[in-house]
Amino acid sequence: MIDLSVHIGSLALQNPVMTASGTFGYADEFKEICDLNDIGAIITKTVTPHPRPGNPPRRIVELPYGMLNSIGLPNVGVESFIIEKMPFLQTLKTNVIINVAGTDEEGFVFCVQRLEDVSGIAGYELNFSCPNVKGGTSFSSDPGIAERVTRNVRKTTRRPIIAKLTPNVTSISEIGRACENGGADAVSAINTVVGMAIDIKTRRPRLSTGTGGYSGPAIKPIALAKVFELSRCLSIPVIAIGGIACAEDAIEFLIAGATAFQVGTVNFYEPDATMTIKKGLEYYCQKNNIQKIADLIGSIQLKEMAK
Amino acid sequence: MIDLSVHIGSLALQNPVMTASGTFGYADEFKEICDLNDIGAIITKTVTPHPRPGNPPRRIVELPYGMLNSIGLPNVGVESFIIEKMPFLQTLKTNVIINVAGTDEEGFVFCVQRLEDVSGIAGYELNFSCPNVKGGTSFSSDPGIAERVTRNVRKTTRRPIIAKLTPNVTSISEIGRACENGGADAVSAINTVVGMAIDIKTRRPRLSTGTGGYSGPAIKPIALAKVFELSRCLSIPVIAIGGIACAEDAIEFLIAGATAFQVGTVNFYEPDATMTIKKGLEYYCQKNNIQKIADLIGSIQLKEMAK
Amino acid sequence: MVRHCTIRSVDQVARNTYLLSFEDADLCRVVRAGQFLEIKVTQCTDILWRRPFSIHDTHPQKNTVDILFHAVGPATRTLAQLTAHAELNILGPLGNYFRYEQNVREAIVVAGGLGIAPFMLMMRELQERGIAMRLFYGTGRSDQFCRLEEFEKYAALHLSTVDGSRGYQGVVTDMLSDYLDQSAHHHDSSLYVCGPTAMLRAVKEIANRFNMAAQVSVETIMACGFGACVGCAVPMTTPIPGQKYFMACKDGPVFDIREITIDD
Amino acid sequence: MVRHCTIRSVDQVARNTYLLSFEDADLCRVVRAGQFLEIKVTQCTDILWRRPFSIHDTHPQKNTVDILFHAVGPATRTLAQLTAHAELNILGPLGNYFRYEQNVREAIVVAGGLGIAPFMLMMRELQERGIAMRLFYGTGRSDQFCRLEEFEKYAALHLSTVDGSRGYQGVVTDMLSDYLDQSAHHHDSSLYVCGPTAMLRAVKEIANRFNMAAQVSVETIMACGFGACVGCAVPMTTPIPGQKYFMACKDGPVFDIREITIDD
Ligand SMILES: Cc1cc2nc3c(=O)[nH]c(=O)nc-3n(C[C@H](O)[C@H](O)[C@H](O)COP(=O)(O)OP(=O)(O)OC[C@H]3O[C@@H](n4cnc5c(N)ncnc54)[C@H](O)[C@@H]3O)c2cc1C
Ligand SMILES: Cc1cc2nc3c(=O)[nH]c(=O)nc-3n(C[C@H](O)[C@H](O)[C@H](O)COP(=O)(O)OP(=O)(O)OC[C@H]3O[C@@H](n4cnc5c(N)ncnc54)[C@H](O)[C@@H]3O)c2cc1C
Ligand SMILES: Cc1cc2nc3c(=O)[nH]c(=O)nc-3n(C[C@H](O)[C@H](O)[C@H](O)COP(=O)(O)O)c2cc1C
Ligand SMILES: Cc1cc2nc3c(=O)[nH]c(=O)nc-3n(C[C@H](O)[C@H](O)[C@H](O)COP(=O)(O)O)c2cc1C
Ligand code: FES
Ligand code: FES
Repeated sequence: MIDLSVHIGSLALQNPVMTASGTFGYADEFKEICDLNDIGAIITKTVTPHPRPGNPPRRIVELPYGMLNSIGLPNVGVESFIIEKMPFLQTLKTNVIINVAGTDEEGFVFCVQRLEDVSGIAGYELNFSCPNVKGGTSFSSDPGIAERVTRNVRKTTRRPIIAKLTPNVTSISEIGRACENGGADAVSAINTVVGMAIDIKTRRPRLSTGTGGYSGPAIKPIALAKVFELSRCLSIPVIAIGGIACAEDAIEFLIAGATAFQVGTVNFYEPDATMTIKKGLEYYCQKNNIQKIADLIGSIQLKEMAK
Repeated sequence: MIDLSVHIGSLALQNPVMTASGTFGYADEFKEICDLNDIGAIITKTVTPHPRPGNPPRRIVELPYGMLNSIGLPNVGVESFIIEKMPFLQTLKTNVIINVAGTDEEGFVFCVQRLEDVSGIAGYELNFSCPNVKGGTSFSSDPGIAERVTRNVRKTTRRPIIAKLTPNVTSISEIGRACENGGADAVSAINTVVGMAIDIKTRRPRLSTGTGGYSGPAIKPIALAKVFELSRCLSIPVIAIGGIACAEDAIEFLIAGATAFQVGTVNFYEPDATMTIKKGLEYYCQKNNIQKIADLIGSIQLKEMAK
Repeated sequence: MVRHCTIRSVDQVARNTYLLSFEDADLCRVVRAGQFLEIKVTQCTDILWRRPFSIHDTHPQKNTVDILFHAVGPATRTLAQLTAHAELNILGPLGNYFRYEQNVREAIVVAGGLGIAPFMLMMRELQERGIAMRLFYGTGRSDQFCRLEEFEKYAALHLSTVDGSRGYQGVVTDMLSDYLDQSAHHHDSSLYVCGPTAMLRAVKEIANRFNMAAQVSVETIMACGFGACVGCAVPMTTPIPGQKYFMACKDGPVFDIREITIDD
Repeated sequence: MVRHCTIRSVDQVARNTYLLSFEDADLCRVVRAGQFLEIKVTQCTDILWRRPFSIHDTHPQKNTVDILFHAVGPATRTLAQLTAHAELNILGPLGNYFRYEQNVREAIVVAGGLGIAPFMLMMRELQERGIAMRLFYGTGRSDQFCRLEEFEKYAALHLSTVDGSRGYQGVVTDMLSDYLDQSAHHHDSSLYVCGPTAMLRAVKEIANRFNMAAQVSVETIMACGFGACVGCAVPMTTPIPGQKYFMACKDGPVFDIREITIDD
C-alpha cells in the first residue's frame, strides 16, 4: 500500500488531492459522481459576510485549452451558508476547508469569527485574489494588507489558515512571505490569471465584466513557475492550483515543491477528475517504487540548471 | 480596395502585421515562404552590445497550445549584426525595426547609438522584458528604470522607439506610462509569460534554465487583457503581441485598442502565417464593409460592461 | 452519472441537422422530457467543455436514446461525423423537466429551429396523459424542418418559414399570435416553448397578452451542466435579497416564462 | 516551401514502425540524403509544432517520397493512422546533407533503431558514386528491423539486437568496435551515423580511437526546423568567441562528429 498522506501544518490529509474553491460547488453537486470521502480536502466556494448575487451573464467563456470566468462570488452569505450548506458538509469524513473573502479587511475576520463555533471545519482558505470583485486584488497585490488580514484572522482562530494568492503580481513570493509573517499555515497558488476575449462580430467583450479570470490547462506552466518560486522562498507548505487535469500534472507540482494540490476547472468537464487523479498518483508511485508520496515533494533535480 | 494602413507615431505601415522579435530570425529565413515586402514591419531578433552564445540546451519545450523558451538572446552583437545581417534587411522595402537590449541601462543606448548611422532602419524596439537573461526583467518591472532608459534612448535618436513590455508585473500600465513619459512613440505588449515544465521521469526542469517564457495561443487571453488595459491608459499607440495565430485573433486585439500587432510563435509551425493573417484581415474588412482597418482600432463596445 | 455509451446511428434528418442514437438501457427509462445530457465530444482539448443536448426521444424497447442537433461549430461538427460503434462519454440526465398541469386541455408547443429537439419525448409524455397537442414550428426555410411525419402523429402542425417556402410566411410567433387571436380556448391551453432568444421574447409577450401559462426551455452557455460552475445565470424577473439569478442547469433548463428575464 | 501533399500509402513495416509514401514530383527530385521535412500532423492545437522526419527514400518514377517513423507519441501515432488520399502539410526540404569524399573506398553506415531512416536514400546516392557499403544496424529485438531485404541490395549487413534474438547480441557500437578491431582498412573508410544519444557517444569514441571521419545526423528537439527559433542548439566542441552552439536544423542535422559535443 502506498502512503499518499501529506501534512499541511497540523492538518493531516489522507492524500494530496483537494478541490479548488468555486469549481466544486458545496460538494453535494458531486456526491453521485465522486466518492467525496476519498478526496484529501474539499474547499468550498467562497463565502462572504453578506449574500452576493454575482455578476450578470455572460459569466463564462470557453477557450481552447482553458476558460474565462467572471462569476463574481455569488453566495448566500456566511449566515445562510451555515444553515444551508454546512449540514451536508458535516456529514463528510474528509477535511472540509471553508474559503472566505471580504470586500474589506474586516470581512475576512467577520466570516471566520462567525464560523468558529461551527463544527466540521478543518480550516480556512483566505481568498486574497479573486480578480472579479471590485478591489478584490488589492488584498493580494499589497503585502502589507495581506499580512495584516492574515494576522487578524490568525488572532481569531486556531484552525489552519491557507492564504490563496493571485499570480497577477510582480512578485508572488513577496506576498507569500507577508502571509507567512502574518501567521498563515500554508499558501495556495494560483488563483486565475487576468484574461479577456472579444466577440469580433458584436465587438463586445465576451464576459459581461470585460476581463475575467483565466483557468484550466493553459495556465499550468504559469502556475508551476509560481509554485516553484514560492516553495523555494517560504518555509510554510505551498498548495498548488492551476490547470491540473491529470495525475501527471499534479506530480509536476509535487516535484516542484507543492505539498498538496487543488483540482479546478477540470471538474466541470471531467467531474470524476479527483478520483482519476488520486488513482493516477497511486499508479505512478507503484510504477516508480515510491512508498510515500511525501518523498516526491520538492524532489526536483536542479544540479544542471543553467541560470 | 481596403485600406490596411496604420500609423505608429511617424511610422507609416502599409498594414498592421508585424513580426515578433525572436520568432522571425533576421527575415532571410522566411524569404522563400513569405513575400517579405507584404509585411507591415519586420522586427529582428534582439541584438545586444556584445555577442551572446545563448543558453545551453534544452532551450524549447512544446506544450499543448503553447511553448516555453529559454533561448537566452543569442546574437552576434551589434557590430557583427550591422555587417552580417543588415545588408539583406536593407534590400527590403518594408519597415525594418531593430529590437535591442542591454544587460545594463547603458547597453540600450550603446546599441541604438551604433545603429544610428546605419540606413534601412525604420525604428527601434527596446526589449525591456526578456525573462531569460539575468536581471532581464528589472528594466520592465521598475518604472523608474524603464523611464530613464527610454529617455536616454530618446536623446540618442529621432527614429521611432517602441518599448516592449513584460506581462509579469502587477501593473503593466504603470510601466507603460513610464515609457510614455520617457518619450516612447509606442509600447508593444506582451513579451512571454514566465512559465515552467518538469519532466516527471527525470524530475528535472524541461528547460535548462528551470523557468522560461511561455508563448503561443495559450497566452492570447492574457495578452488581450494587457493590451486593453494599456490602450485605455496610454495616449501613445499600443502594439499587440501574444498568441496571435489567425486574422480573427488579430482583430480581437485591434478592437481592444491595438494599432498594430506582432505575429510570434505561429511563425514556427505555420511559417506563412503573416501572409495568411494579412489576407484574413482583408477578407474580414470586405465582409463587414470596413473601408479602413484603422476604423477598427479601439472600436470595442463597452456600454454594457458590468464592472 | 458519467456514462460510456455506444453510438447506434447518426443520420442526417434535415439541412445540417442530425439524429444521433446511442445505447443506454438505464438512461432511456429514467429521463423526462426537458432534461439534457452533457457530452464530451473529443479528447482534443481545443474543445474543452462538454456540450449540452436535450433528450430528443427514447426507445425503451431498443434501449436507445436520441439527440437531435445542428452542426454549428467544432463540437457539433465532430459529432456529426461519428458513426455506429463509436463511444460517447455522457453525463446525465441533468436539469428539471416539463410539468403538466392536470386541468390543461391542450398543449401548444412552440419551437423555433432546433428548439424542436426536446419535444418528441414530450409529446409521448403528453399523449400518455391524454392531452391534446398543437405544434407551432418555425424555421428559416422548408428544408430545415425535422421529422414532421413523426410529429404529425402526435400534434396538429402549424408550420412557418421565414422565406415562405412552406407554411406561413414569417416568424413562428406571428403565426402563433394570429392563431390565438382567432381561437377561443386560451385559458385551458398551456404553452411549451424552446427556441432562439428573439422568439422567447416574443412568446413572453404573447403569453402575457393572452394570459397563458408558458414553460420555456432556455439554452444558456454552460461549463458544467450540474451546478458546479455557477456560470449559467438566468436573471430572475423578481430578484430576492442577495439573489438575482437562477442557474439554468439546476433550476432549469425549464422555467415558467414569467419568472425569467430574457436577455441575449 | 509549404507543400500540400497527398498520401499514397502508410504501411507498417516493423514493430511500431511505419513507412509513409506521399506524392511530390518536385521534392522527390531535389532532396539529398540527410535532409528532413517538417510535417504538420493535425490541426488540433494539442500538438502545436510540426514534427521533423528524415527523408527515407524517393521514387522519381512514381513522384513519391517516403518517410519511415516510429509511433512514439501523439503526432507519430496520428500519422500512423492516416491512410491514402489524406493530405499532409509539409515544409522542406530542410537542413544539410551527407557529404561523400572522393577518396573514400567504403562507407560504414551505423544505425541505431529508427536511426536507419535517412540511409535508404543515402545508399542509392552512394551506389551511384560506386562506393562500397557496410551497414551496422542495431535494434532492441529482431522484430524491430526495417526493410532488411532492401538494405541488403546495397550493403553488407551486420545486425545486432540487445536481446540477441537476431545477429550479434549487444549494442551496435560494440559490434562495430569488434569489427574494426579485426579489420584493416579504417583509413579509407568513413562512418555515417544516426541513432540515439548513447550510441552517438560511443561512435564518437570509436571514431576517435580508430581515427576515422564520421558524419552524424542529430535529432534535437525542433520548434521550426528552418533557423527561426534558435531552439535546436548543439554544443560546439570548440566554441568561438560569442558562439558556443550550432543550430541543428540549419548547420545540421548532419555534422562532423568531431565538431559537436554529444549531450542528452
Ligand atoms: C440545456 C441545453 C440544451 C441544448 N440542446 C440542444 C439540442 O438538443 N440540439 C442542439 O443542436 N443544440 C442544443 N443546445 C445547444 C448546443 O449545446 C450548442 O449548439 C453546442 O454547444 C455548440 O457547440 P459547438 O462546439 O458545435 O459550437 P460552438 O462554436 O461552441 O458554438 C456555436 C454557437 O452555439 C452557441 N453555444 C455554444 N455553446 C452553447 C451552449 N452550451 N448553450 C447554448 N448555446 C451554445 C455559441 O454561442 C455559438 O453561437 C442546447 C444547449 C443547452 C444549454
Ligand atoms: C532532423 C530530425 C529527423 C528525424 N527523423 C525521424 C525519422 O525519420 N523517423 C522518426 O521516427 N523520427 C524522426 N525524428 C524524431 C521525430 O521527430 C520524433 O519522433 C517526433 O517528433 C515525435 O513526435 P510525437 O508527437 O509522436 O512524440 P512526442 O511525444 O513529441 O515525443 C516522443 C519522444 O520523441 C522525442 N522527440 C519529440 N520531438 C522530437 C524532435 N523534434 N526531435 C527529436 N526527438 C523528439 C521526445 O523527447 C520524446 O522522447 C527526427 C527528428 C529530427 C530532429
Ligand atoms: C468558474 C470558476 C469559479 C471560481 N470561483 C472561485 C471562488 O469562489 N473562490 C476562489 O478562491 N477561487 C475561485 N476560482 C479559482 C479556482 O479555485 C482556481 O484557483 C483557478 O481556477 C485555477 O485552477 P484551475 O486552472 O485548476 O481551474 C474559480 C475558478 C473558476 C474557473
Ligand atoms: C523562441 C522565442 C524567442 C524569442 N526571442 C525574443 C527576442 O529575442 N526578443 C524579444 O523581444 N522577444 C522575444 N520573444 C518574444 C516574442 O517576440 C513575443 O513577445 C512572445 O513570444 C509572445 O508572442 P507569441 O505568443 O505570438 O509568440 C521570443 C519568443 C520565442 C517563442
Ligand atoms: S452550467 Fe455550471 S452551474 Fe450551470
Ligand atoms: S529548430 Fe528552430 S532554429 Fe532550429
